[in-house]
Amino acid sequence: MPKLSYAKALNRALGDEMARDESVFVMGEDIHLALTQTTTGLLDRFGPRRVVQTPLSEQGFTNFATGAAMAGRRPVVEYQIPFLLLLVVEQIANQANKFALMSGGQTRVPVTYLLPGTGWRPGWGAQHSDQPYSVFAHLGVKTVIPATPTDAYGLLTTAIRDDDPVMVFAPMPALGIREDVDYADLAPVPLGVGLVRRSGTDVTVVAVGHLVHDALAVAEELAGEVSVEVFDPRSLYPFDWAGLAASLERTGRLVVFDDSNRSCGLAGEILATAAEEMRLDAPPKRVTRPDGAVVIGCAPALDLAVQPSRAQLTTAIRAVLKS
Amino acid sequence: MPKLSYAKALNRALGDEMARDESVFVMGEDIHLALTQTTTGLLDRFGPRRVVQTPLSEQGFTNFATGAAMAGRRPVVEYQIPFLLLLVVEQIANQANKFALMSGGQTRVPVTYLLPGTGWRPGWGAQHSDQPYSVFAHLGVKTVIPATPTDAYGLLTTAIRDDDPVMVFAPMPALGIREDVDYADLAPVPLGVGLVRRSGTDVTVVAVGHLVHDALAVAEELAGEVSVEVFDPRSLYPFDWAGLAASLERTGRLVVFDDSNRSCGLAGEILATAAEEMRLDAPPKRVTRPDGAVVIGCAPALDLAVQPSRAQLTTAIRAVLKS
Amino acid sequence: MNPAGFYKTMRLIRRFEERAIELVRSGDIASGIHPCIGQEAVAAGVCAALRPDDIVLSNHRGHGHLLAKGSDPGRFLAELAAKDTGIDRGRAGSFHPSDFTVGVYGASGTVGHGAAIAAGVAWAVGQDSDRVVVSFFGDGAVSQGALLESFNLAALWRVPVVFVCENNYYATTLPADTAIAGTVTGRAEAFGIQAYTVDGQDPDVVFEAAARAVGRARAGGGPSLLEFSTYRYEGHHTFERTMRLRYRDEAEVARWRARDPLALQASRVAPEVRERIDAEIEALLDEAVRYAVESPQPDPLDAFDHLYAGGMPVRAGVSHA
Amino acid sequence: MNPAGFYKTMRLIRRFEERAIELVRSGDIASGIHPCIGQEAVAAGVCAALRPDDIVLSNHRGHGHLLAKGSDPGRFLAELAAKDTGIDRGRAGSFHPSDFTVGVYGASGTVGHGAAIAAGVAWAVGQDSDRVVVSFFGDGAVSQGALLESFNLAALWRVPVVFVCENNYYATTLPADTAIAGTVTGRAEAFGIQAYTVDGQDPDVVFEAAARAVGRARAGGGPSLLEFSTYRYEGHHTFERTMRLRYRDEAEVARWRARDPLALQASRVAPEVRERIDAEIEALLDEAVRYAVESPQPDPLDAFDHLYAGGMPVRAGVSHA
Ligand SMILES: Cc1ncc(C[n+]2csc(CCOP(=O)(O)OP(=O)(O)O)c2C)c(N)n1
Ligand SMILES: Cc1ncc(C[n+]2csc(CCOP(=O)(O)OP(=O)(O)O)c2C)c(N)n1
Ligand SMILES: [Mg+2]
Ligand SMILES: [Mg+2]
Repeated sequence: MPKLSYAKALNRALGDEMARDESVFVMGEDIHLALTQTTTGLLDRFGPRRVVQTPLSEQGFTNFATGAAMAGRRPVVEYQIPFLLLLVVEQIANQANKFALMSGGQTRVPVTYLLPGTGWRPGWGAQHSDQPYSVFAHLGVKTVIPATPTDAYGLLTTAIRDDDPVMVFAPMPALGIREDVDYADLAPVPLGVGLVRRSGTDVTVVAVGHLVHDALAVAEELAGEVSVEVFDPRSLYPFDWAGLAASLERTGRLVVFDDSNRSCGLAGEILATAAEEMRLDAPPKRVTRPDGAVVIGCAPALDLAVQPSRAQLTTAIRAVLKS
Repeated sequence: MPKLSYAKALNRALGDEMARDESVFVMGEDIHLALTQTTTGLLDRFGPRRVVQTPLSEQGFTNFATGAAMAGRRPVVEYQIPFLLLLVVEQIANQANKFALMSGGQTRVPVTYLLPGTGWRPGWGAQHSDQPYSVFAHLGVKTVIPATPTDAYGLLTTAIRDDDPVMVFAPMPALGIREDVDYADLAPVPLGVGLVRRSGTDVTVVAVGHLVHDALAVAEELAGEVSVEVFDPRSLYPFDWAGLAASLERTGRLVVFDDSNRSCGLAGEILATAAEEMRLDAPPKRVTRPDGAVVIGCAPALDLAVQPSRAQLTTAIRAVLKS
Repeated sequence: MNPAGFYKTMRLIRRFEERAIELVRSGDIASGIHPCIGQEAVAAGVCAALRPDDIVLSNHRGHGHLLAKGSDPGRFLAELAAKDTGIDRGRAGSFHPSDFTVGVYGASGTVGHGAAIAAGVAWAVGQDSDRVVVSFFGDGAVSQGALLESFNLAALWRVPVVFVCENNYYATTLPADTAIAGTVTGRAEAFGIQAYTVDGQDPDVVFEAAARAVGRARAGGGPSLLEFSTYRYEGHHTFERTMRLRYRDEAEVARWRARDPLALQASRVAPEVRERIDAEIEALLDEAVRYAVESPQPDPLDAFDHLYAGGMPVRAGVSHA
Repeated sequence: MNPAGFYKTMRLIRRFEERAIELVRSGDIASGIHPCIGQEAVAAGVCAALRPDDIVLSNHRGHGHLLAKGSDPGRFLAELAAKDTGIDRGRAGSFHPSDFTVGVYGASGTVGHGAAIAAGVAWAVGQDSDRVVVSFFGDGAVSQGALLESFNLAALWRVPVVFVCENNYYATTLPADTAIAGTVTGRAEAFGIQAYTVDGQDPDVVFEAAARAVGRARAGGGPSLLEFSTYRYEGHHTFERTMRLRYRDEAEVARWRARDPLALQASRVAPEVRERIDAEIEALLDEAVRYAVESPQPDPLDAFDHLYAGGMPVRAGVSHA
């Protein structure tokens, strides 16, 4: 079976959808030369009308995509750097995401916002290292974060076909991940359906995005000592609450492993919902970035100190089992 | 004792700080005629160099304030409508809030962002009814939300004197609230210090902003049946975790009453932290807006259906006591 | 368009808003409205230059745009009253109305941002049709960077959009001359967009300018900007009636009232024709008001309709029992 | 400034970056850098027109700005290597350097947004001094709405800021002529800002234009924009060396290499003076590299320093036991 990288999976999904549906097009910065690799080969295949390279006008082209979507297109808007999303929170959450509602159902806004490379980039500074997915999950914008090439393909495909705005976060550390796949098996992955990546009986670890792989590694390491179930939600909003509840029915213990800031982040939401509604035999724990936006992005020593680590996960798993 | 309204308290705090410290100035839209009442009388007292009326350029003037702050001023930036904050998330959270850090402590950015009138305004449409405070608490920007005129005065004063960016949310339904005060008692209120507004022994209700008053009313109504402690955090980031823990030590039961969206909102954070670290004798509950941004802001019947209500709080309190 | 046609459109807009203001007073329209009284010639003249399949992006002061484009006054008034029978099922109200049946694709409340949406619509429809898009905005919008970004995109990609700035000289209470360095047209010209300042009180003049710009866009000549000088006779929003805001002096208001576009157009129509039109409109609006007032409120159980495609369920704000 | 002075500044910038690129290759500078090699005359000429107490807002391609304004090469290189001895204690790296001791107030990574920050600084300092602020940005920035908003504010309020656009004809891989409808200077002129396009490869020409604009601002004449045509000889960022990105043709690069500002300035300085300067700079940079490489990494325990005033504590990312 051929090896498919995560970045290549995004590229393949985009190309397949553009071939399948003429209304799909992609816009963004430096996409003619495919700086992020998402658009590799697409300019040659589909031409500049469907691979639309933009000036540095994120607000303008985000709204532009909203308009194109209301006129029947399915834009995929790429942002090079995660903080660019913070420039367009209003355009996405308060405009694109509300037009269908405000029209009383007369229109829909099927835009996909693609973020190839979120989170820490070593050395790239404090402004380039954020993971703002919790913001969009809070504001009610459909949000997915695939962990594997197969899911990158499947979730991007679903996002493009979905009739609402959908954010696709592709974490930086995941882009290079490779997987053996049969191309024929690549298929849309539904929103709101998580996956048990490893079954276990003692504790459920919910791991988000690239951290799924770290969680699996920790689970393997601890295999003799504790049976860890690893749950990958895949989509953050909507979230697979039923899937999580089923896992907690089995284990009764919860640790969330999430690369967002602690306060009001996704991990907090998961802990809160579990505490409200699910079986919990011990206080749950989370392993996240600290409060505040503190990934400095220059000195690795400083940065690693403020990102969730395998060691912290290991400690948290052990602690949650003791209580 | 004179009656002081919440809106007037903001106005008074701003005027007092401008009189006290020449580096304080205010900028925003329609502030010469004091459309929001925050700046009433200030143009006459301090002139147009310290009451700077701006064009509709929120991003531009937000960055402008950052620059003025780095040059030694203490800008208070007013936004007329809550969604305007979503236009400047990047400028506040990724620029203003990071410059001190990125300078290695060479500079500070003491800007206050003032939102007089957040949340639902009957009839004002889906784009004008948000409560985005959880977004800023997540991104690490200091955030306060006073419930009373005294706290409006005290927290705005503290925000202006603080050496970091601080968001001041003044919820629409709170603006008209009046309180008997002795002006001599008005004083800065520290960040991160909550207040037990009513003591109780059976359940802690954490209520945010204007909902403090609704929570007190419900507590009073239920007085014969259950002893409700009402905790007003006052500042959302930093949060008074010790104060909350102390209250839960007494009651062991928790309901959070919060006007933000449920997913990844402030209430979720409070539930999560309590579940992780505090005494909880029963599963906690929250009463919030639903997931997603759905306050349509046109038909009151629709809007009221998606905002947290006293009736819901009452039900939640009873439910949390039964379990 | 013939004089009676313009008169009819403008009279409809004027009376529609006057009736709406009554409904604000009676509490039937909870939001209040942003009246466009005084600016009717712009909406009437511009929309007369459009085909039915052309598209409009409106803004917060948009009642005239929808009516001139052909929206039904009854369903529109029901929308302002946030009724389930409104054009947008009461989900738009006065602030965000759209009417896709007549090509009005909505009104972003984010001042200036409709222009980029319009550019995107125009880019899309321009690829396989000769439809044209008009984007309406005020003088306040031209200081919003996102609007200027849309000028750049529209010019670069030659999209068939006509930017229409209704310069009524104030953005809420902010005088345009304290907010706009340079000129409105200069901001478009900087991007190579042809731009003209035009009298906005005479629908014939408006129509002529609009027809030229629309024709140019339709022929593939790309975007234009038209700045119409006009004036709103009412406050920024009906709430202003409850406040004492003095930002326009009375002489200025009087000068502009003397240029009332409806009076001008009335003078071009024979009295008996006018009377017939007036009567028709009054009957129409009586019926519209009745429809709006008597229509049912939306059902709270439908609060989540249209939020997500396919009716994706959302969690309530209260924890399950 | 005398020819040797310009030569010295430009040579320092050139060699500083060449040494920095070596440190990128050796892994000492983890971030990579955005080299300004080829653009040195702009930084040198503009900063020569400034007083020490004047202020600069830089951008991602900012090494030249800091060095020309007087930053210490050793502490600056230590900053690029993210060391605790760096100007910003390793919290800025190459992307966001500031040096308040020489009046560089930082570099926003948000392209175009430094201009509005600069306008705010200028507004504040302009009220009680005759200090001037320079805002550096690239051709890519002029399509960012926030930058155009800052033009409006600066013009309206006549703030003492000089906007300096280093037009190197590309924003990463994006050719300026596919991104900019109209012209760079036209975008400033639209706001009533005087704007000039000037050769950016000759420091004398740069200096002259800058001195005029700075003098105007200092005298209360308000903002200007200077667009310097220039070229970067390296890739957008050092990562480009690992990619095969063909967006500039070789003839174009060669044409601009023939106008190397450092070679031009070298030709104006006597060989023996040049040799002395070169040797001085090499010694300085040897020492700077040593300092940067040998300086300690920041201590992870200090990760929260400077995050909040007064060292406000933050919760860790792990739940307490
Ligand atoms: C980006 C933005 N800033 C501020 C507001 C608040 N606001 C709504 S309408 C308005 C005035 C707009 O003036 P103008 O564009 O001239 O239109 P007019 O009301 O005069 O028709 C303002 C400030 C907003 N809705 N959006
Ligand atoms: C608002 C914004 N959009 C995109 C980026 C990503 N980015 C960083 S530098 C750059 C190119 C900037 O080009 P230009 O302004 O011409 O400066 P140059 O690099 O040529 O000096 C881009 C696209 C960013 N940092 N900020
Ligand atoms: Mg106006
Ligand atoms: Mg460039």
